Amino acid sequence: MPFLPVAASSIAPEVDHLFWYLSIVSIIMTALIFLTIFIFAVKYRRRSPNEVPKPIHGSLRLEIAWSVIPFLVMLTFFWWGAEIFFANASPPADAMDVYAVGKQWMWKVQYPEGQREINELHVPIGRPVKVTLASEDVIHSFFIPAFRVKHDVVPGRYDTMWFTATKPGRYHLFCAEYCGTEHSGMVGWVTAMNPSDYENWLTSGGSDGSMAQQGEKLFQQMGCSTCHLLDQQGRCPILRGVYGSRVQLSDGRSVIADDAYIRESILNPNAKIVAGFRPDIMPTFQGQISEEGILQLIVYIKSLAIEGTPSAPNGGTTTAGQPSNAFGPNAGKQ
Amino acid sequence: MADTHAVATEHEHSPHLRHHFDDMAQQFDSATLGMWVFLLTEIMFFGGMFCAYSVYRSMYPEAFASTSQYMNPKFGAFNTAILIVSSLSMALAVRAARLGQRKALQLLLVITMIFGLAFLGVKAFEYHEHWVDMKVPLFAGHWDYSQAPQFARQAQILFCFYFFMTGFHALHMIVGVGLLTTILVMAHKGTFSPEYFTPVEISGLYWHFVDIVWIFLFPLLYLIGHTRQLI
Amino acid sequence: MSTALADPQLTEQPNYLNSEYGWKSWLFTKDHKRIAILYLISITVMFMIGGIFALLIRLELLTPEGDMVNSDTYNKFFTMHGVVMVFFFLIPSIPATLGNFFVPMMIGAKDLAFPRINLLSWYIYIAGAAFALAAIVMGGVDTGWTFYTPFSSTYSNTFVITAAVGVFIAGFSSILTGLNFIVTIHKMRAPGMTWGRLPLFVWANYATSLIQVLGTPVVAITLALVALERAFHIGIFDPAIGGDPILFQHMFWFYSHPAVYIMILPGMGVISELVTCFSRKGIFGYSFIAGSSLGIAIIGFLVWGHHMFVTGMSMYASLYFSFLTMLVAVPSAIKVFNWTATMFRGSISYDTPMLYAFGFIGLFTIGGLTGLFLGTLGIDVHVTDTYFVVAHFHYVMVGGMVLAYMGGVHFWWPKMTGKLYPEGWAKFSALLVFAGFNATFFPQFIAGYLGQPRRYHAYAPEFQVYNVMSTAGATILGLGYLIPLIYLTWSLRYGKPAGNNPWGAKGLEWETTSPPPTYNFEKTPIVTEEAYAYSHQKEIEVG
Amino acid sequence: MHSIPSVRTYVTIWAILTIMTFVTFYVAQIDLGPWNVVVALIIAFFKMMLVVLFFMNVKADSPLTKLFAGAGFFWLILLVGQTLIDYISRSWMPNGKFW
Repeated sequence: MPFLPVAASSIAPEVDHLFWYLSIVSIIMTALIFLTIFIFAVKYRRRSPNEVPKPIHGSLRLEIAWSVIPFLVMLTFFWWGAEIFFANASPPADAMDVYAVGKQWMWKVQYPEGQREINELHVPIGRPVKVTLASEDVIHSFFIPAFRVKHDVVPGRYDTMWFTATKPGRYHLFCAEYCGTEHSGMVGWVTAMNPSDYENWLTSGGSDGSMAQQGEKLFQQMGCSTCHLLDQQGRCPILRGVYGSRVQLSDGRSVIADDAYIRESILNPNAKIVAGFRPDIMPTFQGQISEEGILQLIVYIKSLAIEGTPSAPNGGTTTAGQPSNAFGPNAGKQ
Repeated sequence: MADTHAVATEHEHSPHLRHHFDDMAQQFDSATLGMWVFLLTEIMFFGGMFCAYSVYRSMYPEAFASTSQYMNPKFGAFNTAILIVSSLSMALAVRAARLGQRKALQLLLVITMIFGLAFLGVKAFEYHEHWVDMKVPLFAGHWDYSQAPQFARQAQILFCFYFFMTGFHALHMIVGVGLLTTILVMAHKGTFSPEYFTPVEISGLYWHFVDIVWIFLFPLLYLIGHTRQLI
Repeated sequence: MSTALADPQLTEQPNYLNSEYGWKSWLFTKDHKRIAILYLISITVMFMIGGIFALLIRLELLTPEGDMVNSDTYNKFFTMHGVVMVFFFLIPSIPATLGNFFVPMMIGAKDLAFPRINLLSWYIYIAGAAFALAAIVMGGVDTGWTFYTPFSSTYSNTFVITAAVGVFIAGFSSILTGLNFIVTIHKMRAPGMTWGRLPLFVWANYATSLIQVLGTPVVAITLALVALERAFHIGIFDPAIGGDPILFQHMFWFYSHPAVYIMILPGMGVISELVTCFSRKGIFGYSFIAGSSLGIAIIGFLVWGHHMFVTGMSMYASLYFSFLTMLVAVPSAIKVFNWTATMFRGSISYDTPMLYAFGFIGLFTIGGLTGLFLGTLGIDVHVTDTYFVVAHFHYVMVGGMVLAYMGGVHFWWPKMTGKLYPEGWAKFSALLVFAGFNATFFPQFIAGYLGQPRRYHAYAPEFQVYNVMSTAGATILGLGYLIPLIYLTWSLRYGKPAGNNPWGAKGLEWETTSPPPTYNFEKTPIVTEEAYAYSHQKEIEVG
Repeated sequence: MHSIPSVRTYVTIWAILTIMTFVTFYVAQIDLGPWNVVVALIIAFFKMMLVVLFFMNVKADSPLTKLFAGAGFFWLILLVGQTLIDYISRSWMPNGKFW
């Protein structure tokens, strides 16, 4: 009979410690209340049907004490909880990338190296893993109990979460936000492996090239390459080196070309027009490309770096230069 | 806990006094307080839409501003002025009821209703313009924003809120005109007196509230982005 | 029920039950007491419907494989359980029945301020319930009671609009009840019934009414927007055209978190009455209990974001809402401590209502404390959307609210019907409810921390042991609810006549006859002392 | 029931309201950047206060009515304000610690 979930990530013990702290305080409080009620109920039970006890109206001192002291205790809950929450908000710069797309009712996972799997996630232990989450349809939630992490996957934007696995093993992956008929079937397994096993796993099994290569293929297939020429000005902006840079827009604003920006530009090209270009040249690709495909394109565009700047040709240790916001800017916002 | 003596006050019983109230003042206070509490719920009802509107406007300021091309602030301002006049005549109607001026009350109620209907007429005309302009995203064939494709999707949201907010407001106006008709009939029958004019008072509160909603809708829907040429 | 109540042999004095006969005298009544009875019958029916769904859910979860019904059916079960229980049982339960009956009596009024609006609110409730039931009969809804977009607005193929309209309509019933209470409490108090002398049940209902009036319209418009989005295929919350699904959650929880306090505050009011009566002592810290009700009503509007910590809401908004969540726990703690202190040196009897009160204080303490787990950012990430949440809110809603409701019904039953119920059976079923409840929901805390997500039709086998416990407990709990239904109905005809004041309780409602006359009091009472002045008498007279 | 304001008071208030309507209309034609909406809302708020205080006669009404009228506005601010807390701060980036 399991009583506590396995603690298999770097933050799991922290969360558990906080949980134990709250549990102990709660148990003490509950015991205190139950015991007091029990003692009073027995000790002051009615002894004659007509008795009238003496009145006690209250005590300001007691009231203040039992308002302020619990509040101070609760502040420690708040403080500790917020600390864990914020400390784990942003992934470390050396986190490896994984991309997961939630779709009624499965998780599609892809790695920059090109592996793709469904309802399975393989990660090495001892290394931070950043998962970029996207949804094809409704809100899902990516939940790995053993790692004590969970994040909703909201359609129309990218969410990210990260963790560092610490123990090899196979752990549950759940969808925690109700998403329709087979919600309870939207489950899978996370396999945490020793780094060497992980390297073996990565290289075993055929793949159609890295994610960037798959993205490049898509770039050709969808006809992107006819206008977005790589090295000379076509009808559309050059994409080499654009990732992570500041883009001047035609209405005077400027934005950082991050994942959300590229995604929006593919799906709603007219939303942000680069200075010097006209709207309505590029058609929308909404409904023609899957979220997975968009992620491949993003990884491809990311790989198109100008020489000399850090890039992530084969994924792995991506340091795209961007401070990644765990709660990425809302699509279309800024 | 209490001695149950009678409250030793005898009132002249007005025919309008309901059995469970002690006196007319209590009945009047209850009715007006009830109306105020009802207006609280109305504020929050519109408030939900104002909230969603604010969020989207903060997200998409440019797209929202681009819609100004299709809103005619002159109509909006004209309608505001009309509503303010109707509010004035409503306030004067309540005053007349209080003073027991029956003829003046009826006249002022009629004026209020005429202005209320004029407002609805202008609104209907504007809706017609939007329909012709293809600016009704609620119906698939009546939405076209090709003039500014970069804002097309987000401008839909504004137009949806435009129709919901002004639509709910117009619905309230229609209910208000209905209320005033009832009051007018009652006034005609001589129901009201300086001792009993509660229905006039609470209808007045309602009418002014509907006016206030419009006072906010006007700048928020009609007066965005007129200083910039976005399209 | 009405025919039994209206039997002329049962009651001799003129009272609200025998003043008129026939179904018309009930369906067109403006008497707050008869409307309360109408509500009592309607919410009991809705409670049974919701309860049947609950039992079906528990049966399905007996085994980890989804083998009893298919997943669509299961999704409809939990949705209908939530919708019916939240909007058609918990929210109207105490205010519309016990509150409707006793708030006017406790303040010495002849009726609520707007009797016709009161009747109207019942009809609106019935209309809303009709829509909700129609949605069930037509084929059900599968969005969860939270109606999250874009699932509800775009992807669900079930009768979302019908159910949303039902909830929308029922909201106005709730608003009208709240409006009526606010005006009544402000304007209809008997001479001498100052704010400082109001019974705490009245304070609690006042605070509840404020939330109903201020919060309900927002959820009404939010659900209306969802229905419009579904009907017209426009994208208010649809990310495909720039809408934000998270905005729906903000607007939904703006009401639905305070709605939790709509459900629990009146229950707290009942407990204040029970603890004083069965300890025969004035309440400890009257102004703190009264003030904490208002405090909860106001701070309750500042914490809704704790439902959204993992949605991708801003980190800083999470921080803000987490902090205020800690703050809202303070008034609840104040109440628990004051009730306990009231019992100190009292004269405590173990009548059935008091057993429910003991149960309430204990279970509400657990429910409240586990709420702090969910308000704490670091822990919430792990336990949100798991059975931990399910257990937590059932501890508050069932362990708290339903226990208080049962306690209140048992407490005031003699006054409402003029009959006593069989005490032995009542005590037995109170213990059954307490035991069954804990067996049902405590294991869910563990399953939740282990990671069992909520709303799962089939689940991982290692969680089974806790689910078996839960289902076993639910059977006991169901029995605990069934027995009172039987003996209370039985008591209508065969129960011993209750005196005017069988508990020796204080309060204006106990000074009139049982059942009370149509306008409650022969003469308007004049109040000369504070609430719960048990010590002003040498001896308590019972009967 | 309170003292009855004169017709003159009502007409004066009406005149101010009408003038403010024109002011808000013309100010909207001047580019004040983000201040346009602020000015528009301030004027609308001012107009609302006039209607509430004079036409709805809250000025002479009981403190209870004032309290309820104020509460409506206050709760509206709670709804809009707390929702906007999220949207305004969503792009802020936390760097490990929250204080």
